[in-house]
Amino acid sequence: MTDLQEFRAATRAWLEENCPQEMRQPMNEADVCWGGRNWVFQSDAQRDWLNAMADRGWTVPEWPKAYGGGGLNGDEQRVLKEELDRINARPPLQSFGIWMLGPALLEFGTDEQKRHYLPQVARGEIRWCQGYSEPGAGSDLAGVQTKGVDAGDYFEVTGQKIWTSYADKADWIFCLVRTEPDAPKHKGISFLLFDMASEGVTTKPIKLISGASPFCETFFDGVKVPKDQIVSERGKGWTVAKYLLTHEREMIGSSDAALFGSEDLVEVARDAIGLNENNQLDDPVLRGKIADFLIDELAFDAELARAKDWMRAGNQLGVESATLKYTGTELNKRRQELIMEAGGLEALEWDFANAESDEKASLWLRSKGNSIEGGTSEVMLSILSKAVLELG
Amino acid sequence: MTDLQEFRAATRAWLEENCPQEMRQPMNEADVCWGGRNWVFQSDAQRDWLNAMADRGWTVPEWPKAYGGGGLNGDEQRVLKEELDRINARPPLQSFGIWMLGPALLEFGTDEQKRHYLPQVARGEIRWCQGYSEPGAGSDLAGVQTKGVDAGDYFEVTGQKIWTSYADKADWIFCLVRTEPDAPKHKGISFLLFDMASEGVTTKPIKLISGASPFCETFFDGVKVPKDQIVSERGKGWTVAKYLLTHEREMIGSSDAALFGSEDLVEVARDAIGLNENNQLDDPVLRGKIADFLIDELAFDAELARAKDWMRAGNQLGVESATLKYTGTELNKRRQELIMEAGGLEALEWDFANAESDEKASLWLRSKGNSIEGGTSEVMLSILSKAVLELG
Amino acid sequence: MILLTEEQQMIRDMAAGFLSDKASVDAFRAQRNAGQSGDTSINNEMAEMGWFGMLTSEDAGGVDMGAQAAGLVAEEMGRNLTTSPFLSSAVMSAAALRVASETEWAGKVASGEAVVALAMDEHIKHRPDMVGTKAEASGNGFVLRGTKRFVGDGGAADRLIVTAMTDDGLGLFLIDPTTDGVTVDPVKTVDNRNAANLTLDNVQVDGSALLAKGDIAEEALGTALRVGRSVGAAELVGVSKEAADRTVAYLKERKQFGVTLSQFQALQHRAADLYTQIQTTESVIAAALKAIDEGRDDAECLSRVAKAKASKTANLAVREAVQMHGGIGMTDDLDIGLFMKKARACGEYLGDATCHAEWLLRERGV
Amino acid sequence: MILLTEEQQMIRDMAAGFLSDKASVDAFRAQRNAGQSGDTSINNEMAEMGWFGMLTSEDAGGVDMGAQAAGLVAEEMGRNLTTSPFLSSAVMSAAALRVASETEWAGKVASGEAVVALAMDEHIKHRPDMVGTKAEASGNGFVLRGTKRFVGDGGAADRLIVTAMTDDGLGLFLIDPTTDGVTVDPVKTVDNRNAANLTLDNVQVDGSALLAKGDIAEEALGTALRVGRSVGAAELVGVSKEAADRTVAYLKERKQFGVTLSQFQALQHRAADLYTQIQTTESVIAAALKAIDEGRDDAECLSRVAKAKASKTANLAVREAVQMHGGIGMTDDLDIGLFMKKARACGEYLGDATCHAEWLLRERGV
Repeated sequence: MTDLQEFRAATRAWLEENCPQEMRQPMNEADVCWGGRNWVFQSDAQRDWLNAMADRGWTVPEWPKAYGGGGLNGDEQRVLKEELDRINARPPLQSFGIWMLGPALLEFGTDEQKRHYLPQVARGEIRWCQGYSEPGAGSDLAGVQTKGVDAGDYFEVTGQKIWTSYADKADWIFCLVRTEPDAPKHKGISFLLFDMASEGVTTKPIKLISGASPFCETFFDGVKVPKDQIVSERGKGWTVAKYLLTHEREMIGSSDAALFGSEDLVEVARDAIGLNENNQLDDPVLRGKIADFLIDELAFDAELARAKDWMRAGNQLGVESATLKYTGTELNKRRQELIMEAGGLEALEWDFANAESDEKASLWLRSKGNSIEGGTSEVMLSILSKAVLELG
Repeated sequence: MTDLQEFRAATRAWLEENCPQEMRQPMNEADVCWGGRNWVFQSDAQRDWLNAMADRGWTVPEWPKAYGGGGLNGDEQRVLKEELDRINARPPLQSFGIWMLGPALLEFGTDEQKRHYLPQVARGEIRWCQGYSEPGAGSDLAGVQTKGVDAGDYFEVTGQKIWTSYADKADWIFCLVRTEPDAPKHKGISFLLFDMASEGVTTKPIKLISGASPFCETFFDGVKVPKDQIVSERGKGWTVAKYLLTHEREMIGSSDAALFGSEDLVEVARDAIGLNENNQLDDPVLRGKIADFLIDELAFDAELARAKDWMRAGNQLGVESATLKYTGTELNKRRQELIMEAGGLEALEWDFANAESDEKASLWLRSKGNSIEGGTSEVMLSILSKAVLELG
Repeated sequence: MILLTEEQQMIRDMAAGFLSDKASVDAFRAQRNAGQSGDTSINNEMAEMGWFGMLTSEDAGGVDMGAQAAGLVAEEMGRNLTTSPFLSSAVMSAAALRVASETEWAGKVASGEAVVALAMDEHIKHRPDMVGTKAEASGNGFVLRGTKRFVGDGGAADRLIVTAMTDDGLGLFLIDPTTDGVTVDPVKTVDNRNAANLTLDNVQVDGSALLAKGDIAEEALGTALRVGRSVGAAELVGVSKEAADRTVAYLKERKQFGVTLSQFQALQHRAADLYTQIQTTESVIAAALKAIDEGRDDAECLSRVAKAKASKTANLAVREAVQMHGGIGMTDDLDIGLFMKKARACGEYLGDATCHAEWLLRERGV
Repeated sequence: MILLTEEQQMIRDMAAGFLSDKASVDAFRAQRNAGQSGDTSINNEMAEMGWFGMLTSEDAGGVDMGAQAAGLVAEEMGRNLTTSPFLSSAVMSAAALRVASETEWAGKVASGEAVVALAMDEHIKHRPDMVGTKAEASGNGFVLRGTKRFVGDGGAADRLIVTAMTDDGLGLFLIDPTTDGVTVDPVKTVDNRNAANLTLDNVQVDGSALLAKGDIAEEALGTALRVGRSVGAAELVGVSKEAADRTVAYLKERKQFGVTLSQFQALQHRAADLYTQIQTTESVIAAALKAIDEGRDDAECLSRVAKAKASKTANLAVREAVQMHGGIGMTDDLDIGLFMKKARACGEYLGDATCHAEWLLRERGV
């Protein structure tokens, strides 16, 4: 038996013993474990599963053991993933700490920072949010206005962020702040970490057209941030931010992320519209539109799989992540439009004040944000046109 | 009986007597009478019909009688049109002289020029072509490089034009020439008229991807053009040209021009693909695409009709002509793509060297030029975005 | 490029002025936030201006101004997201009542005294020709059984016109919603319209409830739908125009990377393309409304093309509007999302592009 | 983002080098201008490189390198508009012969000695399952009657594999085109390929002409089509990539209004969108070819999605290419129009997007 085969056998046995049956079922958005200081576990099983996985470092299997990770190599990561998939195990923890802050700290943090912050992320003890966008800046992320005034040992941070995902639920924030007001636009930004419970921080959820409020406005009024909570150097925050943006798109691109939608259009249409005497959808023209969509959707499935193979082989997606982001989100918008079409008059029954996130109309409206958040489709096309096609 | 009713009765009687039966049938491209010095009438009927109509000034019913026109007012023009349509009368004459040079001379010409040139146009004695585009200039029509050197009584014209429609068949040309080399780009151009039989003029047909050669390259090598053959003033040619460009789009927009295509997609598809047992096109997905096209096509038919009503009421289309040009040509490209799709493998049988202009593949390939010639779709969108939406 | 008579211009101006004052997008939002659907308090004012009698003969108390006039009002309603029983009651029901030679309720509709809703949808998609509701002769009247879906202004209606199959073919019944066995179940909708689902559980009605049957019923329903589609299309193009106008204004004002969005050619071209779509849509709606007023045969086809095209264009308009507004377009605080919801609901109601495209194909025998 | 093995990289480089040298777009144009369809003079060289035996077992004289390798060659053929019996003979017919355990002609195909064409289309659209050609048992053989359309390389074929219905279901027959009653009617096509229509007028053949019947015939035809679609899709994506590359290069070089076209954001975004479509297309083609080589069940579905997507993308690519080239793109002098013609023909051959979308829907039971 090779090492890998042994690893697989051991993993399988351990999972059999430690993954609660309740955690082996499909989950929807409401079942996600985000962790954090104020997290209320939805069940004992959810808590036990997180603790068991965190103890092995398997909430972040690819991170070094020293920082709370599993220290697994590429093959082992793949095997773990396969074994988890085999029993339909739910992810024990999801967080912006794992997806974003972690990779940034691993790349740019001091050893001290890594030892301090990463294990808390890995165990789900601290929930993080991301303070990038600002009102009026839109796609121009480097147009940071939030200022951090040098006050000796600390910066005094004043300003406003927008589109901060779950800021109202997060414990800490990683945040772009202009600390060098006289430097050129891209060179005056620092990447700061601070506690959302600090004095001077307030958040206000933003109501979306779908009725949900996943984002906040976040206000800073003289928030004191000690200088050792800077990642990389003063004025180098844009480098960290750019690294994270690519990483964010890679993450979006290589996961079956919610952005790409998962509802089965064919099932929805069959249920809503029914079949005619020839066993065809009883709306021939809509049927044709669905067929055309299916071609594009199945082709994109192959592209997502290719991206995963590519990354599994140790490559970076780089700018190709823009292709995935653009294609996947535009497809999901089309899917949701078609689902609404198939849902007809019934799908129009919806109560904004009491909208459920899995209703057709909610999913349709929420999908419109896919091609805006995380970089608009227009920004993706501009990136590709410049970086790949070298136009401009 | 009102004057108009009297006019209608007289017109109807006159047409009954003077419009040959052969000239009361649908025509295709090959049946067009273009006139000109070298014109060979396809039939006695074609010649008689032209002469009869020209004698009454009805080849150009809206022009003043003094210049060979019919001098009809708006109501009379409409009645004449209705009576011609009623008997399916073919246009007695089509020409760039009628569509383009005439309107330009009426607006900008001297009385002498009008008296000299317009009657020849009205009678189909001189066939005109248009010398605007130059190699390398593309959509930038004001980038005229052809130069007219002042040589006392005349200009010596040297340069090259491209996309000159039927230059190889035309007798005279109206031509943009840079006569003031030191003036700013738009102020150095003159609008010259000259004989294509002049020494130094050569033409070379351009073979298109469809196999047809409706356009030429046209070369001028020291062509002598007397100074009284200038329309408007020296350096004011761009004003004339702009007037004509709007007029050209209006003409395109308000006629059932070839650019918009006339093949009945539904008929073509029925013939090619056939019906299934439910009397539906036997390719459900293609059927849906055709349906979607029909909506847009029938809506555009209404728009064309509206434009005609608008002009008949004495209004100018102005910048709205760009809407018609853009919408109509893009629709025709879609129509021809669908016709090729319906035609399947059979439509692929086509011989470039011996292509007939009414074959499916020829029409399909030719349609690709619709959204390029007379101003590209991109130029139309830019015009609308600037002139109507005031973006930019 | 729209040729309006002086009278038409006046109607449009009056509608624009009144609605932006009394039934604006702000009013719509306030109603939604208060959990209300539609505002009937201004019905009397609308009626006074003659809006509710535009499709009703003067003999029956209407002003008989025709579909083109109604289209002008509807377009302004679309621009303002006005929720009113105008389309369901004063356009569609009034048109049906006129064909059926009913004058009492037609008069009440015209005067603003009553709302009459047309209940013709039973399926998930708009298929008014598939009527599962049955009306069985019983005594000197009928017993009705069936369900209806998404009845426009069903929640506020004083009477319902219900389609049901009788032994002699299609029947139209005028039913008091308080009759035993009638359940009106108001539903919240994505565009906060005053819709209701309807259950008819052995509803006993008098013979006089039968408005029309057979050919006349078909004609009444057909007329109501034809006018409804065309006027509904005008409402939709109003939604499209307002969404496009707001977006173009936003492009001129919003800066990114140091310049206004209006400098970006990719956005310019998309905005211009949308403009051309709206132009075409306006054209076919005008043609449909005119054909109706002139009683021409091609009104049926034109009204379907108009509704289909208006649905397509509105869909494009609101998608472009939200995307070009970017993040702020996703927030409920901005109005643009309300236009998206309205466009979706109006696009579906009375048949989407797919529905009418199918009709066109069948008509052409393919 | 394509993961190629070293061997695959070598095949691609070799194909690119050889074809741009010996079978380039210039060569294609020269053949067309000379009234010829395809160039068989380089078949031997292609065979020597193993290209014609990629789908044939080593026992039968092939090199058995699989569909992925064939896809690499086909993509370069697409880039160069190479007209060759590769797809029809060495991919599709070879795949069918292999399932039918025929080795003699398989070997001749692999060695470049013979061209074997697959005659399976009878209808205007690609419907290989609708076989009207009949093979009636007669003596120790069969009599065939029917017509076939658009037989790829039919004009140059030494043998034809013909689908015909026997009393025992589908049959595949290997027929000498010089047999009495066989008429091969070469046709000029929009992409100047070597196609022919075929008439079988009471063609008497030996029993040995029957390559396969019933399930095996179905499997042989199914395999040929599956591989043909996937490799054909690779050819199409080659067409798309070359058209896109030439267009992007043109945008960088061509000036309008004083700047290069590449400065215009509207064109940048369209070019980038096309790029993403090509990326997605490449992905699904790679997946289909891999599934075939691994003998997986999803190869059927993937090969259809690959062909459909490749047809759609190529259509977009050449439309954008011609439009962005402007006037010069409309001239026969420029090559870009040749790509448009190729994309049309290859998009239709072996089924367009519509054809395979229909299959997908039926497979999903809707």
